[in-house]
Amino acid sequence: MSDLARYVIRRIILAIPTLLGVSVIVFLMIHMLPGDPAQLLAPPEATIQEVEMIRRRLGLDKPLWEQYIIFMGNALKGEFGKSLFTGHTVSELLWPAYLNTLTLSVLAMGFGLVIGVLMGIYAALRPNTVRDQAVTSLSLFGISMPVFWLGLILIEIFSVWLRLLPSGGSGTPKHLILPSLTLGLVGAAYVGRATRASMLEVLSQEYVRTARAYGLPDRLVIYVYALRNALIPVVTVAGLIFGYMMAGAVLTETVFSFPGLGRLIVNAIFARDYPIVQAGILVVATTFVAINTAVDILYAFINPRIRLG
Amino acid sequence: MNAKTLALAAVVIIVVVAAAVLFMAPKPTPVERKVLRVAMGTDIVTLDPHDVPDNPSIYVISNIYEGLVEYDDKLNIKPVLAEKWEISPDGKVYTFHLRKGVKFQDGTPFNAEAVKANFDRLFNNKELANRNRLVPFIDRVEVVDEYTVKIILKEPVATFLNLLCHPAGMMISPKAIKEGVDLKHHPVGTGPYKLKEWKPNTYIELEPNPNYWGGTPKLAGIKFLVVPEDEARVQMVESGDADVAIRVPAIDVQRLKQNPDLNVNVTRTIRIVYIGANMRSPRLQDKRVRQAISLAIDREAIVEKILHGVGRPAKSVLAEELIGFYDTGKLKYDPEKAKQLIKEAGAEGLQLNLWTPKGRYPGDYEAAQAIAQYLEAIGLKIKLRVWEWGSYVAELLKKPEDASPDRDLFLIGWAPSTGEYIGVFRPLFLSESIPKFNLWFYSNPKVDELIKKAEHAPRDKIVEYTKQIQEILLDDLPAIPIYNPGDVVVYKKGIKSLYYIPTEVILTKYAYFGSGG
Amino acid sequence: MLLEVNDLRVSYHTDEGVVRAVDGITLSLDRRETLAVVGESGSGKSTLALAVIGLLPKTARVEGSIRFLDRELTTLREEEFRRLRGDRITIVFQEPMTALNPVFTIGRFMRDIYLTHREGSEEEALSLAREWLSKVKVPGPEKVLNSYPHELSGGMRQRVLIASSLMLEPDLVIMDEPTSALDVSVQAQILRLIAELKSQVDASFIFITHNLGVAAAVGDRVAVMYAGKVVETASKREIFSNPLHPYTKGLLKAVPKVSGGEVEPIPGTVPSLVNPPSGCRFHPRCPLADGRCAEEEPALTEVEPGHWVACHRVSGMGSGPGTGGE
Amino acid sequence: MLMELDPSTRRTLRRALRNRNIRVGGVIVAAFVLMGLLAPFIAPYDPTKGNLRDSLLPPCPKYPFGTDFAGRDILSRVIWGARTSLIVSTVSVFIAVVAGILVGGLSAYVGGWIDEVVTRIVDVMLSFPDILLALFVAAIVGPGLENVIVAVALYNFPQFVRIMRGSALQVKEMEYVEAARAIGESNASIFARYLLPNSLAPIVVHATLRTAASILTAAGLSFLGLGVQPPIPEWGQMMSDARTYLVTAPHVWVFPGIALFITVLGFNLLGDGLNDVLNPKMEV
Repeated sequence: MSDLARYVIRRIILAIPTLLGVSVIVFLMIHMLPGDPAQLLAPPEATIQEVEMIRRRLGLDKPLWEQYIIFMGNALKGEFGKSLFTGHTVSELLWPAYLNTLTLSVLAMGFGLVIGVLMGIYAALRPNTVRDQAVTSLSLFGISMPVFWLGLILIEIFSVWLRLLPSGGSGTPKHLILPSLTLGLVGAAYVGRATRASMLEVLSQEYVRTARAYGLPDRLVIYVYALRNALIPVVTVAGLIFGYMMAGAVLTETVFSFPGLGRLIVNAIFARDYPIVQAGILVVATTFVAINTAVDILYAFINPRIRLG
Repeated sequence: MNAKTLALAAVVIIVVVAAAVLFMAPKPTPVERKVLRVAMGTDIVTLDPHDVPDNPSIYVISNIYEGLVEYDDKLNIKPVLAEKWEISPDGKVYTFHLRKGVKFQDGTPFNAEAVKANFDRLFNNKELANRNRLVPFIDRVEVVDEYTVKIILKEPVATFLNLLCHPAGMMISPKAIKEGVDLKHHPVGTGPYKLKEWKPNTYIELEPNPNYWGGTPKLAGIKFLVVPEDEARVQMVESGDADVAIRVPAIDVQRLKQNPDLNVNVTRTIRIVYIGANMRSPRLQDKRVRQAISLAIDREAIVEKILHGVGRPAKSVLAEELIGFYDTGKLKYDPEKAKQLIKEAGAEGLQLNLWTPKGRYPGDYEAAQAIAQYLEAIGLKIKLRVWEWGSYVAELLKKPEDASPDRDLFLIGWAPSTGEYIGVFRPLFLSESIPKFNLWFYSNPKVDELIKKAEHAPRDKIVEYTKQIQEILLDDLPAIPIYNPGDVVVYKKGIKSLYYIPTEVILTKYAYFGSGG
Repeated sequence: MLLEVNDLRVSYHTDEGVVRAVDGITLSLDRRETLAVVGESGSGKSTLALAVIGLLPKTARVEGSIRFLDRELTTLREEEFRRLRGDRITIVFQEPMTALNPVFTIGRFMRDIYLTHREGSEEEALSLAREWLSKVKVPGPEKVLNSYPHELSGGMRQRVLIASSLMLEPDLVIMDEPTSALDVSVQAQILRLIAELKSQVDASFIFITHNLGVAAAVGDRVAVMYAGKVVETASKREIFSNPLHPYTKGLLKAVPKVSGGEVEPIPGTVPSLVNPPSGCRFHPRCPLADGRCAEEEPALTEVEPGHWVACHRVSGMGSGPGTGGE
Repeated sequence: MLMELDPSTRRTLRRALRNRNIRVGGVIVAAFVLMGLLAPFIAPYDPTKGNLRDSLLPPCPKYPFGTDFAGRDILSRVIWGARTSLIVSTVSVFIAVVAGILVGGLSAYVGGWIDEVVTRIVDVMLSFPDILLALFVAAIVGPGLENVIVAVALYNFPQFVRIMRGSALQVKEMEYVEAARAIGESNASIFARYLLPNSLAPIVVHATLRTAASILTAAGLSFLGLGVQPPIPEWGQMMSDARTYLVTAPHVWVFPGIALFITVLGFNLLGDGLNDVLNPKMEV
């Protein structure tokens, strides 16, 4: 297991330069946004001197590298300053929204994984039959479906016609159903495709034939021997999708007016609320990198060959 | 079965029956003190009444803070912290007799010194967004005795009491001011409710102020829920997840009216949505072009089709409810005349930019697109641009020399939160207000003079001046009034004394659940 | 007879047409006998192996009969067939590098085989596995049980697979080119191992190879296949001393000799199985072919006791025309 | 025409024409392209001019898809929307492909620290989930057609760098490339004659699939208000506008959604099919 431990540590260290790069890009890009935040913040009758004062207070007068170091130093402590407009600390706004998006994504991912993997196996066991084509078409529909349109359709069905579920908002578990269903269906489509492809690939492998040749029962061959291998690429896809969900939730969150991170970022972009945009993007990108790292580590657990590599 | 068992059984039965009877017996039902849940569209910005830039903050603040005087739902002035007042014959000195026995929520007594401390805060603190509402008019504030205070104006202002109804006139605990409490997050007023919790972007919850001078508040609390999606707010009231929904889409009015459990209140506002015309744009120099634009727009159709009847076509730069309103009859729909004016001005095929925010005012973005169609119909070429509100404001507030050369026409709304005409004329049309809210860079000495006269005119002479001002403005048309949006509030039947003030403020502090609900 | 294959035909429908991978094969195998099946790739020998162990793709069409332990395998229910596989019939494939599941340890694999076919505990499974790993001369069986396939060399993996095939003492072991994917030095070791094991176990073997030399090393009898058909079958000695079919002779010339003589490859390529040549399928490559060979298909005839050949030019005589023998 | 092609190309073409995904996807994509190109001729009305008095009409003979809030014909806007999507997706993918080929190819070919730096930057760019990157760029450069193209191109770019770099690295080591270099063929010529053609198949497949994703992303940006500006007809924006009329006028969002869905489906089918035909072994 020391192989594994070494691998885990190396993989985590490898993520650090990427994260630094991400933080630099986030930091720099924010300074390319149009509109001067100091000017925006000042009351209409403020004089130039007063605007300058505000600029100083926000540290916008310091050289860029110094601002970056301050920014990173604070970010590592989990401090992202204050929202320019409401005066709340960014953490106060960020973490609840992050938690919401995380809850949404985890639910959607769980849903997507279960449905997707089952669909993928179902199709792969009888390739090129009607049921395979049905699953393949369904998943192609899923990945071609604009997620916001799907959301609108689900609202039309479940909120407008059936009056079963709220069309938006948050607070109760009921509010999570439609958004996570929307995201999850798209996720299921990707997972289903990946599972099918990978399962087909694995089922054609020698070792599956070997397992059959030794008379191992189908249950064991398919759900243990093949699936464990087939899940390796699925884990990558799932990791990517999870990252996509964290960020892509912005569309779903907009449709369902769900107070998640994506919406927080978009609203902050509209309002030119620098600290929130910075922190939000940084957090999403960090999560994305973290998920990818976690996926690689998970890999090592599923696939012993990786540990050496 | 022996006697002992029998006795035991009897006891058990009696106890059970008695308990059941006790449970089922009708209990006297006290008037229910519930929490009023209000679904609103955006989170509040601040709880500091002197610094508030937005209406949602005022919804909340008006439960916590009170002013000397206050508007009722018809824009009449009524006494609150001042019991009565006298105005000197020259109109410059206002003497207020304060209500006795009022305490701030931190226990500080409310008195004349407290009033002075609040005005001092406005005078001394230049960063406060709302100081301009009052400070330019006031010369000084004098404490006469513990419960009497004098406000001396620089010049008479006919609508000074209206100005005091603005949140800028609300009273903050002098102790909190002195101690430098973070008033943005920790309000200390005299109102019936006080802050319990503000969870950003989620809710603001208020609890009753047990020491309120007007008696114990009738609600167990007020919870303002932040629900940005229009449809979601409606749905929450329909499903019982909220009691009140603010800014309900007009398109839902017909449907909601059929719901027997709901009250649908279509209210009037004092907001006018204008198409601003940059007076310094080379393309808009000719007055006839601006007049043609005004004549090209079918305001009735916009109100009917885009506002779905919730609102009225604008008749002037002022809303009809405001003191000083005068209908010049100039805002008509006459596309033929418009075409003719364009021809006369030699402006056929003139390319103009039209800017609009989206979602800031009811129907803004939709109306801008409709207006673009109307203008193209009289032979202009329109390039539409939708802005995010933050950069829109930043761009519009730029000095004329820094302003984008593309600024021609832009949609902007204005509601004087003071609820009177000065709040329109002074910021929007006075030459001095360039480069602030005079977004059209309009400068007319005659208008400047008339505005100042109107400000200081005795109350019965006001319209004389405002009529002239409106005649000129509707001829020059730096800002082309389009519509006066209404507002829709939906609430559960049984809620009483929920007021809507035309300054676009929902007043919840008097509300209670009646027997019906 | 342990195994009797009678007029077996296996075909597939593909976009290009019907592929007749095995086209009428008849052979039989006694207990403790080893049959070496020789042929170039594409001759249908692997299809034959898969047909016997019942692992043909679902798209394959099977005609004829395969009798094993008095059961007809071609119509056997899949579940019953599965119970035979790994227990009574086992197979060792060509590619040891990919034949083992990369995510499970050797111990897990061998344990699963045991527990599938026998009532018993995990300990019993592992101890049997350990025992067999020693028998196939795997150094450190305990460590190997806990290893993943990628931690073992190709030769080691093939030993593991051989151990797995023999562990439950099957009646029939099919070896489908078990050495051709290995290094030459390892090949020899494995061949030696197989020869050794043959004497230790009570099983029959079908040994499939493209190399007549290898066939000679292990087989009691040899069957030569060409384009889906058996063209010659005889005892090992007979094949080498008296090869009759021109193809068999060609194969013999193609065997690299230890003495280092000239290796002569057979000219031409294996024909398409969709559109096989008319008459004798070997005639386009046959140095002796005449007009009849292109028209009439020769039947497999017993020219000597136990020596069968399908060639017009051999025509029932004791020795073929122009044969020099070896 | 077929006769003039070399046999392997002809075989690939024949396989492609037999592939059902390619046939269905191809028809959809062709219809979409034609709709975009011919919009001025087939749209019954001007998509940007409506009669306010006719606003929010449900589908009727005069307006088969109904009208929107400004009284504009939704059918005409859906047809013109194809043109907007066509421009945004093809231009942005084209930019990304060209830039990706140049940067990825050169990076692999030159190698050394330049390759190292390029790889790092691409890694970092790929650590932004794509919609976030597009959103971010759109927020910086502001909304508008050109800016959406830039945003979408930028998020596609690193992917093509990676593909091109990968296949260029493979080809670079091949004998015939070494041979070409040995006989003094110029770098540019090696690049054009060997590296490019060998990387073409995965790039074509990926470009088709990215076109589908780009159409979706561009529509998503417009849905958020960061995309194409009105009154230019755009499907995502039409749906965003329709949210107010979710209950009362579903036709406003249903039709652009169908158009968007079918178009994306078409590109995905085509991409899948091309993948089957051109890279039989590539995992997607």
